[in-house]
Amino acid sequence: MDKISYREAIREAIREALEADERVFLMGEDVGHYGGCYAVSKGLLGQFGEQRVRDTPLSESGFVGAGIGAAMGGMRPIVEVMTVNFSLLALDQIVNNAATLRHMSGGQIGVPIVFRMASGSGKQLAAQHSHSLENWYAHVPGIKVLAPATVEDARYMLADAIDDPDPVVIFEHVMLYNNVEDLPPLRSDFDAFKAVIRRPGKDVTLIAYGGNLHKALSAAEQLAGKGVGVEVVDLRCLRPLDSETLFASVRKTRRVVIVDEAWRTGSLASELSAQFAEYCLWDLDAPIKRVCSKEVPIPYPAHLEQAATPQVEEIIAAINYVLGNTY
Amino acid sequence: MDKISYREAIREAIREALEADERVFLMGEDVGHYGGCYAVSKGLLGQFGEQRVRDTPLSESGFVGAGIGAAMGGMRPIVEVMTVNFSLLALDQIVNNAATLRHMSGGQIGVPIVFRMASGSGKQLAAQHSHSLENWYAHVPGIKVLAPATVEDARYMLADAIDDPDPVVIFEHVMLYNNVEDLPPLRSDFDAFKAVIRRPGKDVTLIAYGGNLHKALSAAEQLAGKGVGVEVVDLRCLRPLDSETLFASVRKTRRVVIVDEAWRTGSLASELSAQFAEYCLWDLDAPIKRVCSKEVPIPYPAHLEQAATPQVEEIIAAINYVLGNTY
Amino acid sequence: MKIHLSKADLHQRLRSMLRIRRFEERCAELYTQEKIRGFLHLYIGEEAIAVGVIEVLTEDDAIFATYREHGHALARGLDIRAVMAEMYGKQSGSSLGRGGSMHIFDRSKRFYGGNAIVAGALPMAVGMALADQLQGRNRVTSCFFGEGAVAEGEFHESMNLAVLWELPVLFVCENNGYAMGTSLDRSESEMSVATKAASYGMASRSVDGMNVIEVEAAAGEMCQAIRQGQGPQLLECQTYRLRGHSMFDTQLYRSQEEVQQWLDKGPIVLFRAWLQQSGYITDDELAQIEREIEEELQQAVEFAEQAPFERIEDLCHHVYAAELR
Amino acid sequence: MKIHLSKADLHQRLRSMLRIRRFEERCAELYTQEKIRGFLHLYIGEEAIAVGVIEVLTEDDAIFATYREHGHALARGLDIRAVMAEMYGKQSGSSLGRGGSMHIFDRSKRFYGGNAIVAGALPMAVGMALADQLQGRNRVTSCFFGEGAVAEGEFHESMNLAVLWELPVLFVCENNGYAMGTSLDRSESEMSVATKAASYGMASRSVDGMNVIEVEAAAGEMCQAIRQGQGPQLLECQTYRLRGHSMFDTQLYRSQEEVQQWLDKGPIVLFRAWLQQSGYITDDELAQIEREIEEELQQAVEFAEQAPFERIEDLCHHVYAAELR
Ligand SMILES: Cc1ncc(C[n+]2csc(CCOP(=O)(O)OP(=O)(O)O)c2C)c(N)n1
Ligand SMILES: Cc1ncc(C[n+]2csc(CCOP(=O)(O)OP(=O)(O)O)c2C)c(N)n1
Ligand SMILES: [Mg+2]
Ligand SMILES: [Mg+2]
Repeated sequence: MDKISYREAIREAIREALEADERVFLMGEDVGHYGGCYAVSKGLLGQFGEQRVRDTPLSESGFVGAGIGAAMGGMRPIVEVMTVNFSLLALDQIVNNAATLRHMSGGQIGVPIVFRMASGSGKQLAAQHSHSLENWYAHVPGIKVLAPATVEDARYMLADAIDDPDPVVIFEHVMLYNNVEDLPPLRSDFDAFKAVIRRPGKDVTLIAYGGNLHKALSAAEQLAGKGVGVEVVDLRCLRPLDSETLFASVRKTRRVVIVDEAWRTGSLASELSAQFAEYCLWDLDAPIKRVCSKEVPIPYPAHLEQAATPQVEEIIAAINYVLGNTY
Repeated sequence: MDKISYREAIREAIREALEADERVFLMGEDVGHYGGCYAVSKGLLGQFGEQRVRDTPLSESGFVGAGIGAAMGGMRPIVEVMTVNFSLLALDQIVNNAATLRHMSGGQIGVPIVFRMASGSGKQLAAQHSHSLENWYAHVPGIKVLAPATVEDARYMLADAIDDPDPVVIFEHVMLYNNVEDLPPLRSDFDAFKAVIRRPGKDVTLIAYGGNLHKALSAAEQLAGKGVGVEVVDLRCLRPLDSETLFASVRKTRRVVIVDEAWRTGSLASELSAQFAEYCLWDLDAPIKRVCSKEVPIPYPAHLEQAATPQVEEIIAAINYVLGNTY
Repeated sequence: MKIHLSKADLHQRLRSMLRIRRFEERCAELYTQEKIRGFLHLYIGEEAIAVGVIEVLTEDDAIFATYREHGHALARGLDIRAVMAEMYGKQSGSSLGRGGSMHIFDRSKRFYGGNAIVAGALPMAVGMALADQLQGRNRVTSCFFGEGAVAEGEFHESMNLAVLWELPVLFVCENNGYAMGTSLDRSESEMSVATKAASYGMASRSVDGMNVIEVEAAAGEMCQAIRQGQGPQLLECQTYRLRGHSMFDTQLYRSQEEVQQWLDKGPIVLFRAWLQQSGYITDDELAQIEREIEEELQQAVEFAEQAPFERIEDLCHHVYAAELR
Repeated sequence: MKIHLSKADLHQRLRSMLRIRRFEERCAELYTQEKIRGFLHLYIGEEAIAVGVIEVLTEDDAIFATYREHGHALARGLDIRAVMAEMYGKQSGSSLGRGGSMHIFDRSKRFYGGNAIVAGALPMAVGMALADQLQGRNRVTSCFFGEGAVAEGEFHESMNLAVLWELPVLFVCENNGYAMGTSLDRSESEMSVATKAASYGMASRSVDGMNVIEVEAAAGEMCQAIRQGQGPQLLECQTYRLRGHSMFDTQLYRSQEEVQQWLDKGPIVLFRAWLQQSGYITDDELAQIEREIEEELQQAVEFAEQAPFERIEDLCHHVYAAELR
């Protein structure tokens, strides 16, 4: 199996989509001549030209809305909104149009579009460039939300998203782009919209997604040394939630910790916790712990950025807490 | 005690603020010559003039940002964003500037501003005009969020919001404007930022806010007839959450139902549930039930709008469920 | 410029405007009877614009409109019964009743709503035109919006994208002087549409929106230019809203005198008078048209009255193409 | 127009530009040493704009800038040590280190950032000017932004509001020809700023942003007009970014030749040469200025190196005025 980076995996997925379907095109700020703000689309302009790898002006609401219109017109746009931070300027189009048109029109008009956005913190980009707003999107009926955490998912999720007749938002965590992993061939049972158990365990369920899956896995690894069996669930699809897989794991381990880089209050971690409190309450042997970001805009200095966001030690502490191992 | 409407209560609160403080002004679409889209500011233009009751063009991001700048410049703006539905166009200013400036500037720059927005459904305004996005706002550090449900709160919360040195968002549910209730004099212990027990009860805690408080109260009333003691907690302040009051009630009743008009997935109800699952798990004698909107954009026809949003019967059913009274 | 219309054409224009007028007058009644709920924005006084512009579109062209779109829907030839049923929120409505007055859609007619966020449709119109350009289809996408929308950032971004990418869009600004209660002078620092268009390098025209023939002639020329690859065009139609913004409007912001003056300048009064004076139509023909419209309208109302509501069990349908389990 | 500057003034302008240049050259080094992290956007090549404009502002005037604001901060007279400490993320930084390169603030200097959302500061500048107008203070609010920001809806909304309400704002468009890798011709359908300004009825000027004297003269006249109540003004300064957009930029979008040509047209090269040729400055004086700047910079770096980091326990401070329990 050859190793490639998360960035390359997404690029190959986009290339494949552009080659496979005339209706697909990539559009966004600096996706073309600049090569993408995180170099994801580097080289694609040369291969596909300015029509299909389209640089846009700084007009988030405008080009996101244009993508929606193009999808209504029979295209299959991949719209890159550089980062989720800037998507705040395009939310009206995404929520009031993309997510709503099918319903408002009584099922007549679909919007088959894919929105790609970098998200998360870790690069010391400070308060306006480090948002994790996954739950804002996961809250909205009419859209689907994906968070590839592995090179494999970066490579294969896009195709499912493009095939989907409804709007799909894909969050690419900024700390993942340089990750290099083995790329397996596409599995016949690959499904972008289901959660996956990344590591089985019997003692506690640890749920994470996107940029935090790897922190969860190393926490599990460290605890394995201490004989603790941590079952790591990669959420992958943030809307619709794959509750079956989640409930099955929690019912088995009876303990759960959720990692989410978003601010804790009102996070997706809270939604998962609420579902367990409603449907698995009698299965729980411990309070549900959420390891999230502190209630503060992300600060610039490394030590404060780290302190503000979920770290392996905190995850381990939370697991020990739900296991009753209080030190 | 004289009776006044929720609409009049807000108008009087604004009038009082404009009379009391030179720095206060009201700005928004049609707040002046039209009298406010829900007639809240009717008559204020005549009393205070175009400078202090300022009509704006259709430019949500522009005038919301202008309000932020005016607050930085020493004013105390009350910015009306007609409805939360249109605030999607101003979220960048609210989240990336209003909520963040104090932190990004290391505490130097505060933004003492109040954003008023109508919200919610019930008037058959369909998918683009019926949003309940309270949890989007409650998710963001740096802002505070209020939801007056009573005429008393409509009348007195605004003053606390204006006195607050940080941005405060006030949601006015569209179905409340015509409510007429007794207006008591301002209590010495009035605090806009705390939850309040609207009706004590020993059997189950029922949490609601804004436009749904009254549904909660009537559910409680009906169940009282059946001998069930429902404790109704009016959340009032959606950020920061008054967890103490909430936990105390839940620890007493050991059962809880949360009513929230937002789509269930990712709602503020989920946040409350998660907090109970983390801090009150051993106090619970029943799963936590959330009565929220269904996962669908709000439809136009009355019967579907009703079916999509929380209703008294559902609240009663949820309470019976947590009480183990399954029929 | 002149266009040549046969007597039949002229009758058709009048009929089309009258049909919209009578439809909405009926809607206003039905609103007071609470058969129609929610927001109801009447197009009364502005009919010449939808009729004049849509007349020059082919069935391959697309239309994006606002929440004030009944006129556009009818002019586009949507089934009047389905439109009325939509007002009622019935399953036989053009959007299954889920949209109501503000969200009339008909994909088969390339009628894309029915959009209730001011300026929200402009970027979509740009994208629809982009889809045509990329797929090599010579089509026009028309996009109607009020003058109030011009202050929105989305107007700015859409104009720029349309010209930058040379997209086949006909932007139609329905300038009725008010955005709810805000008069144009209180919303725009520069009111000349030509000057605004120039700042994007966009071709533009401003016409009397009360004159259906003038609107049709201008729209015709602009669509031709677009089809010839001359890029997007902006057509401003000066008009006036003879009724309130919506059924809730108490109209504190304008005087009765002002409204009165405009009543005599309405598109139907003027056109009908001109047809009569120039002998293009007889009183009998007029009465005949009114009768036919009245009948059609009566049938539409009966259809809507009898139409079923959707089942509550189906509430969560049409959120996703394949309903999620 | 001409302005009269003494020899001392001329030296000061050169020093001010050199000071910014040397500061940023040092920052670039410190970035490769990983002392400075995150995004670092250098103003190298554009110094004449901040120096020329800010020179004409009084201490009562306000400044809003972008993420490319080091030059504006230094020209405004922020403590160079505090600015350097901010780059390091230290507690002695102008924003306690919480903001970093993109978020330099100093309320005492009415320096309002340091804003990293393109065009995000324009509405705030409009509001700041509104506060001055409402409180009867005769002040100017200056707002710097790149030509890329012109495509954003917030530019459109802000221009309209500023003129509509006759607010005292000096909008300064730093047109360096590129928005990251997107050249102006790929982002604007109409590139003349004068035409754009006209669409809002706003007074505008376009000047050579490489000529500090020309910038200062134009800014001076425009500020005077603003103080006299003539309303907002838009000043376009044509310039060029001699370095990459940020430290990550591989500059695939422009040729080395293009950059080379501009190197000789930089604001410092030109101005220094002119001063020397016209005998306004001797080599000794020049060397003296460079030495003094070097010393000051050295001290700033040492200050930043020695400055403490904020305590992790204080992480959640400064989110609200009164910290919430
Ligand atoms: C973004 C947004 N802001 C505010 C509103 C509320 N609103 C609906 S129509 C309207 C006035 C629009 O005026 P104009 O564009 O001139 O169209 P007209 O109603 O005159 O046809 C307003 C403020 C809205 N629907 N969308
Ligand atoms: C709303 C928004 N979109 C995208 C970005 C990413 N970004 C940062 S700077 C920049 C280019 C801005 O160009 P310009 O306005 O010309 O300023 P310059 O960098 O040339 O000084 C972009 C696209 C951003 N910060 N904010
Ligand atoms: Mg109008
Ligand atoms: Mg630039």
